[in-house]
Amino acid sequence: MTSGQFDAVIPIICVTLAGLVVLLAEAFRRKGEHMPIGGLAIIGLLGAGAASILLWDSNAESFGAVTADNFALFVNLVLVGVGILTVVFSSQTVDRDRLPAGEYYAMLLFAIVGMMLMGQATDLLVIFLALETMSIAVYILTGIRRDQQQSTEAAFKYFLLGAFASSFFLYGIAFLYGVTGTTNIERMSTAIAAQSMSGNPMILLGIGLLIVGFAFKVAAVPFHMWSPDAYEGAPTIVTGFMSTGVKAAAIAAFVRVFLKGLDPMIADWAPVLWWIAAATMVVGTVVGVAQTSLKRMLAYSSIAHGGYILAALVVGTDVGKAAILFYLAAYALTNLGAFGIIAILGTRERANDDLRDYAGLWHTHPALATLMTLFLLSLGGFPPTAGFIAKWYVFSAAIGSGYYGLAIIGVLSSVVSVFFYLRIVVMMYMTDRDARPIPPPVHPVAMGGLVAALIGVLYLGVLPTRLIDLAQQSISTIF
Amino acid sequence: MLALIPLLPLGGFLVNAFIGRRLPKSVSGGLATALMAVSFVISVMQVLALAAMPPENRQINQLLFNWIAVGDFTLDLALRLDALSAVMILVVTGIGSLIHLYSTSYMHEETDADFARFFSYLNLFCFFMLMLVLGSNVLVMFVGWEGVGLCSYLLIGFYYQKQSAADAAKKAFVVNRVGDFAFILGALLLVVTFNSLDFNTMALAAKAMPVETGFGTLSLITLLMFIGATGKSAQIPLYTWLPDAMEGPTPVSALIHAATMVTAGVYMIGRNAMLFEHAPMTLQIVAVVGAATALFAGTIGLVQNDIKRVLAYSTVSQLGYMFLAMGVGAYGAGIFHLYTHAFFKACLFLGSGAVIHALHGEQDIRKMGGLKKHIPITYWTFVIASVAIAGVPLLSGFFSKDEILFETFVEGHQLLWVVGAVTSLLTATYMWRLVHLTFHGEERFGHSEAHGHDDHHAPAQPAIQAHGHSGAHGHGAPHDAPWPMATALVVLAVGSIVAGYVNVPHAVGGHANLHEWLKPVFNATNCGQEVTTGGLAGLAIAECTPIEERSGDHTALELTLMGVSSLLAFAGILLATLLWLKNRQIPARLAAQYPGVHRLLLNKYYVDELYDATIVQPIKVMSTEGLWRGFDVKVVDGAVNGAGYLVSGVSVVLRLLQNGSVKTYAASMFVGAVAVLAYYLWR
Amino acid sequence: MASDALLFYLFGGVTVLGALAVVTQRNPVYSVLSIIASFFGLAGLYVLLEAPFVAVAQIIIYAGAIMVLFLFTVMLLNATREDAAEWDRSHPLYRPFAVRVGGVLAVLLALQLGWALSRTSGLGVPIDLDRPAVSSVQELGRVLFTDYMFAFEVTSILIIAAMVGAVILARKRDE
Amino acid sequence: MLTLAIVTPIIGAILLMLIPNRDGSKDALIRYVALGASLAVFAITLALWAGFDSSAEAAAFQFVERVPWIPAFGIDYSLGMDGLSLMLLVLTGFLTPIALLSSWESIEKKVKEFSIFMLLLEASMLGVFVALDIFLFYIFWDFVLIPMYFLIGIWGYDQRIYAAIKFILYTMAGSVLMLVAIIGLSWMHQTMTGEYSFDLLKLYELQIPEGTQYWLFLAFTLAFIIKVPLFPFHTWLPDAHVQAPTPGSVILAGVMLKMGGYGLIRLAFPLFPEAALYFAPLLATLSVIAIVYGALVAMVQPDMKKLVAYSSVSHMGFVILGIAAFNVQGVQGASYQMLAHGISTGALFCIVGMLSDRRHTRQISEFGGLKATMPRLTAVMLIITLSSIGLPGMNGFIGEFLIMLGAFKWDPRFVVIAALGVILSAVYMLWMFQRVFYGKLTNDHNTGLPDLSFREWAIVGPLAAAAIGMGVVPNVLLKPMEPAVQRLVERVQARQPLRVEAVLPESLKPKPNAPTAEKQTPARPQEVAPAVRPVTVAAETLASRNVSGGGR
Amino acid sequence: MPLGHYLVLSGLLFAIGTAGVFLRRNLITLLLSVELMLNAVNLAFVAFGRQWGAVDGQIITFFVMTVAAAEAAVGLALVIGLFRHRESLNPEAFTSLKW
Repeated sequence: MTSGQFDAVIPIICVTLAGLVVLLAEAFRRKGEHMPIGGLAIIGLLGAGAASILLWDSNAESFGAVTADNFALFVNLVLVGVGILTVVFSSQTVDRDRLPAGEYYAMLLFAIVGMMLMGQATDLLVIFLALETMSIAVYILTGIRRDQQQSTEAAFKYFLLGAFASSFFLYGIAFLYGVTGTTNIERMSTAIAAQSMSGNPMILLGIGLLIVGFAFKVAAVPFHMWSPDAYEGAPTIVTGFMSTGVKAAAIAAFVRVFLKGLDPMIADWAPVLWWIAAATMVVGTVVGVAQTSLKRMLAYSSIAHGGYILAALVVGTDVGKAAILFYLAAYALTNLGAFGIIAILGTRERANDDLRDYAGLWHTHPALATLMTLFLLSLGGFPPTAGFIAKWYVFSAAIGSGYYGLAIIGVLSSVVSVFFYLRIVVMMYMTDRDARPIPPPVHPVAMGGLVAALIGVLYLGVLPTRLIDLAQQSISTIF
Repeated sequence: MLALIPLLPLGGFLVNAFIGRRLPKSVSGGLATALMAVSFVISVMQVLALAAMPPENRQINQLLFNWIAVGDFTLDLALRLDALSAVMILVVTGIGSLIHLYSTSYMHEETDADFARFFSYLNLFCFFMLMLVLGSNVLVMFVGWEGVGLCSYLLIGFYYQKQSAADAAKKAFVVNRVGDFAFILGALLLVVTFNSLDFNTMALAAKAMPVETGFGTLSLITLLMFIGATGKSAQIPLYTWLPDAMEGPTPVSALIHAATMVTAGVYMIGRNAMLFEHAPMTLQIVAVVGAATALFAGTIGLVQNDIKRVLAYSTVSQLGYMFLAMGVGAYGAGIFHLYTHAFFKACLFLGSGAVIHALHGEQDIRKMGGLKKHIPITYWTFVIASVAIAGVPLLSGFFSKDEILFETFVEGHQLLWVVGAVTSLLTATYMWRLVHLTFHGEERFGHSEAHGHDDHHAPAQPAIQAHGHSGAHGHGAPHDAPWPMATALVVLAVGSIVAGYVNVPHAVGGHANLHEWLKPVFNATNCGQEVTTGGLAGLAIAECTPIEERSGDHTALELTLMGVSSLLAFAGILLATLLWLKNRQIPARLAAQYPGVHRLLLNKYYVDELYDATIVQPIKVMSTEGLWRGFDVKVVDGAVNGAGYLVSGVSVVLRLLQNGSVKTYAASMFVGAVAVLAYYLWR
Repeated sequence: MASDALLFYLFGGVTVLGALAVVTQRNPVYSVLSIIASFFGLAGLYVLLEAPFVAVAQIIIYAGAIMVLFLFTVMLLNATREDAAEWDRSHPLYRPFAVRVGGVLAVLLALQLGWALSRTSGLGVPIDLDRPAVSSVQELGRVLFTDYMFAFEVTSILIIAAMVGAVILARKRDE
Repeated sequence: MLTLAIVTPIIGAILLMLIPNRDGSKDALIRYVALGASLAVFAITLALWAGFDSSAEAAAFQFVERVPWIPAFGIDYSLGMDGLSLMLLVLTGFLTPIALLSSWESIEKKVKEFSIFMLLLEASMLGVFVALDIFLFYIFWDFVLIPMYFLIGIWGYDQRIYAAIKFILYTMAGSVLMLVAIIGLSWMHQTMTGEYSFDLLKLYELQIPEGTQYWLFLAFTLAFIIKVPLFPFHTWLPDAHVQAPTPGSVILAGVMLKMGGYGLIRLAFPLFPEAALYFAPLLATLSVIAIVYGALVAMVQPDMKKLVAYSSVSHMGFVILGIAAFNVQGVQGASYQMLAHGISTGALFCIVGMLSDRRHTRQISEFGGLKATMPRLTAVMLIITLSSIGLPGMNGFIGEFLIMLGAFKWDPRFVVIAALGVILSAVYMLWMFQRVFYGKLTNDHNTGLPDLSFREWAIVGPLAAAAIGMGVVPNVLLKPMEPAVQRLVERVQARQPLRVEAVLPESLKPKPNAPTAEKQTPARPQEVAPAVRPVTVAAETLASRNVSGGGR
Repeated sequence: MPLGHYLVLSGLLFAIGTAGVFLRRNLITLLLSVELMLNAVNLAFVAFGRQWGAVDGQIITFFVMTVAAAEAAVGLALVIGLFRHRESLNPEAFTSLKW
């Protein structure tokens, strides 16, 4: 296939095929037979990753609706990483929780297909479809523990609110289509730029409704309320996947739509996003303070992190865009690592995600406690971790464009967030273990994944240059 | 060579401090004493070398090393011997040696470790005192200044297990620090003014400056330095530590709190005479404070019952004298009195030590009496010293005191002269009260109850208590001082007699040798040597009269005044004899008649209590309740924790919004959507 | 033209009334039936907009298939009556609050949309003046399978995911 | 070489990680490895000292290493040191082994982790003092919090968790604003010169508008004065100090607080001279309040550690006062005071730690008359007490005097209040000393307490020796710092009016009839001291660079 | 008919859909409300498509219908799952996840 029409979708095809293969494998699996289904998924993801790397700088386009510019490929790579780590951590949890392995991995892969497509799509309709693909797969993943009411409840809440959000989103697309006559981002941008539209209520309605849709997906305040519940109810590893993959994909599409399609209107949407970003950072951290469930706490933390990313989006400069990409990568590694540990420590019966479950973890699982600490420090933005560089990048973008207010809100809320991250550390290190049963030993594969994530976090923290350069290249090619 | 003088005691300190507790007493004490003696010999040699120089450049300098160099400020650790410091080092090493000698015997009942500790402190003290007097600049002096304060602290607190001793030690240090506060400020102002702290440099620079008519820089500097001096030399208002300092072993009282350290303030003024000379207003203050202290302490001394406290107040009073002298510009007289005072006061203290020693720790003079026949050496030396301090003619005290009074009068401070004269009378009275009550009259010390029953004073020193009952020091008749103590006493008594003859005034046919000797030092203050032009400079010359040139014109007046003061001395002694030897009911009756006055005097005018009530307690309460528990915990931490609580509170409230109902969540979304749209529509 | 307006209001009325019935009925069966009625109204409007194929699809797919799925579920769960209101009055945020707020918000939203539209120029012009309608099924199919081919393929993944998911979720619990 | 200094403890930490020690059987080995690593660092710092060129003509920064790190933003891995850094490096190198030694008996659980954290802490502190890139500086600055947080939180006393969290949040709240300011600064550089840079030396040259300077200065300064800590941002300190284990307190008081002072001298003042001039009176006011306030509160503390903690507030107030004056004497004094305070407060915490190890209490009222049972400890404590109250001839005095001198040249009013600290420090320190060591042995638990062991000698001996040595020959330390301080002061003063005799009332100003010194002060007389030096009348001259190296 | 009319109608439908989310206490009715909202959007799309004289509007409605079908399938499956847990269709019965 030399520069064929399909080039840009190769990564997506890889993952889709993997999903189908996994589904088939499960279908043909005899009862009790062990099958390395996770391995198949990883192969597919690696294929997608390899394809993304090969497509680097090619700027391939397919069907007029999908592009493989560096920006999308960067997001693809992040998603591949997220996917692989999720699969790796699932190795411990799928069997333990007696999940239907084939369907589980297939859903995971389909979700990733949707996510990749969100990053790659250049047409609002495709973005919507991708969003729905991803969402439906994630709804199902959330509710996959049918034996637990919480899981189903979480899935339903997520689903219902997600459906509302989709409606808003779609309505927004409708208005934009009505104004510009196209759903293609590129053409939309040209159309808007051609005729000054900043006073047109229709386009403003469209923008507003799109903001609602995207803000819901990135769990921005006040569209965030589903996320703590969904995160808490979902199987832990799915929570990790949601908080990173979904967010990354939504942000990628957000960036493309707003900074490319609606760039001419930046003066109109930036103030709204400013407030949303600020509120997200503040509310995410503040409410996180009162949480006692680790998953919920990290859900709020995830909300707050979404706020930081939105802050970079508000800025909208090249630095801001690159910062978003860097942040996505750093955050994905860190957060997945943290959720991976929580997932590993859970049992079939309980998620073991209460703060008290972590009392004295250092004494029973020193390695896990150390890993967790480093992930939490990264989330809190301490050097020398990826989290620090990421935050610095975002604030640098904000300050560079004179958004001092956002930067200050951001740094202060990150101080507050440190409080609850440290509560976990306090529990792990400074509290004696009570009489709870000691969690099971760690699956070596999962452990390998954790260590890999940690190495990533530290690598990005100490030597971030390569990724920063990559991020800058990514945004420079398209915008 | 010069450096050896302080360094020898320092060596003694190091040896005793590090390995002293493993050495027998004879070695540790002997070493300390020997080093002091050697130091004395070297001092004598150095002074002789100094004397051999022409009077104008009588200075021996020794630069040890550059101490602090920062920017354009630089300071050497350097020593300087000139006429003034020569007097001082002789006093310090000479009397110091004697007191070391005395102590080898006096402290003999201590354990080896404590004995060595005592001598290490004593040596360290001598080191610092010598640094103080030899320092060539203000800061080196200040090192010694603080160092002696430290040693004073250590030595007062020598019996650390005794609460009163520990308290007294701390009080001494802290009160001194109050003075240091001013001293440091003065030093800083000096640096800013002269960009140097070297005494020579400052003297030269000051010479070129006019005498201040108002209250100028120099006045401020000198006033600050004088406040420093009031701390060290126990003047009003900072004198309260000195009587308490008597908690230390008696030789310490003799050395530090009589002969040397407390005179540092006087020395310091003498050292900086050229500055004070240009600040007449400060001098005025110095004189008044000195006179007031002299009188004030004298009145208190009159009623005290602790033998050492009487001497302590006497010291305060005599120091007041010295300051009076400095204040009226009679620097030579002040130094002269410092020098004679060192002899007789040391002798008195050592004598009192011998008495206490003899009585196994008894210090209350009401429980003494009739000791004359038991301890004759002590008695006679004590009497000689008392005569000397009373100002009986032909003894050392007479010459020095008299000169002060004379100079005061001549300088036109007649009122101060009256005060001085009254004090002189008081001095004679209370000293002889002490002599009578201690040595004369009936024996009031019970052999079986030799130890203190006094309510006011803490029980006798534990070390003496512990060892005093055993061996040779059993309950027997009081026995006289052993030879080392006796030697010291005798030497000092002789000194009390003859010391005054180095400075017999011209009026009585002497040559005022000490004045001649000191002249180059204080003459440096003479104005007009530098020919300056300009109105201000001319004025300076006019106002600046060389002090030392004055005497001779007033021979008659001087003789008259001498007569008056001699009379007063005799009157005082007589009065004391009447009241406390012949007719002891009178003081008791007086006390009964004026209970208020008596109580006031007995309680030292309640100054300690006043300080406690107005300064110490308010600060404590304010710090505890106001600053710590109030501001720190409530306000600052309250704000910090409050911010924390605010965040958690908001957190809890916001958290409640998350009530689990999907409808609420939807509502939140719609609120957001409506708000976003509203922003666009109503923008 | 007048008949157009008449028809528009007729179909519009049916649609809106049907929709209102959906949200006011307590019995889910009635709600489903009302929404089907509303869809018929919509189908009529699509016809008015010269999109007959969409109108047909609306009837067949929406009213015919999806709503039957709903109806089936209602029957399956045998939950024809809505639960009585059991608000937890102990909760500080007294539940009906959300309902009231929601109601107000819905009205606000409608007003906002209406106002926004009222301020947009050019909306009062009849639709069919300048541009001809494209209502041929052939053209529809051509565009769908050329320009929208990729989107069409994406829906296949979407449907697989939904299908498999629905199966997993609705399967009986014991495996 | 500087990298080596930073990396050595990290290597040590990694080595420790590799030693399996689940059951605590290898504790001894671990302690020796940790001590060895820290001693190696000390040796390196001494080697740096030996290789340091302290002449005034030498380059501003020596041992410079510069490797591009994040070139996209002009961030370099850039290290270098001048005399100021050098001294703080040596202090760090000196105190860490001592702190580790002091942990040998007080830390019994999780020795390995403890040692790892200590070494990481050391590495990051060293980094703070040598970073020439402010981004790198901030990284080290922030990282310091983490090991210290664990040290307090895991090995501390009862209230350790509260203290640890308070410590980290308090100090972080300050430093994040600095991060904003740092970024802002680099953007300003980008706007003005077209290139990104976090290079301190380049940023020094930036001409920042005065209004902007104020904000940036405040952001920087807030971070630094919280760390110092300056009144009223000091309340984390008593908690952190009291709850931290002895080695933690030693490092906290000994080195970490100095990071604040260092930051002010190195960053806040030279970067924003005009703002510094504007805010200096405010800083000075706060500092004198801190001096008196810290002392007064220290006076009434029933807990020894808390007392020492508040005394730190007071002493560090002096440091800020010297910095606020920002003339050569003031800054030199402040730097010296930082070193002196590191030594004496470190030693105080060691000794208090020893007492509390023996008695498991730090309440002063529990003690009394300890001199009878532990004379050696008492003697050392006395030396340290004296050094802490600034007895002349000891380390504390030099710093305080120079600070007061510097400040006096600037504005005597502050000094008058600051000098009260001289009185008060004697009050609280001696009071504590008296209540703990003097008097009768009243508490039975105190009888038979062992005196200093050999190991404890190894801890306090060097500290006491340093305390005295620094007082006797301060020039050894002052001299290397001089050119560095000189440069910084010139940098600031070049942009400011002379800060001399600014407020001296007219009547107190010396009459100018003394010959004003030539700018070129003649070489100082070497042997004969009294040879009259020209009297410079109260002029802190800018050009007074030829300060005579007093070497002979 | 002017485009505005269709859009107003669509807006009305959309608002009714949102109101339904709040008014009813039945999971299935909630899903129906979502369907209403999607149909409102469809109406807008078709109207806009008519306005532009292009087929895009109509085609998009097909996709929306597909999505609606998929959502309905998943939603109803979830409703069944929920019902199995609590034997209730009242959304207020499912608040085990909160705060």
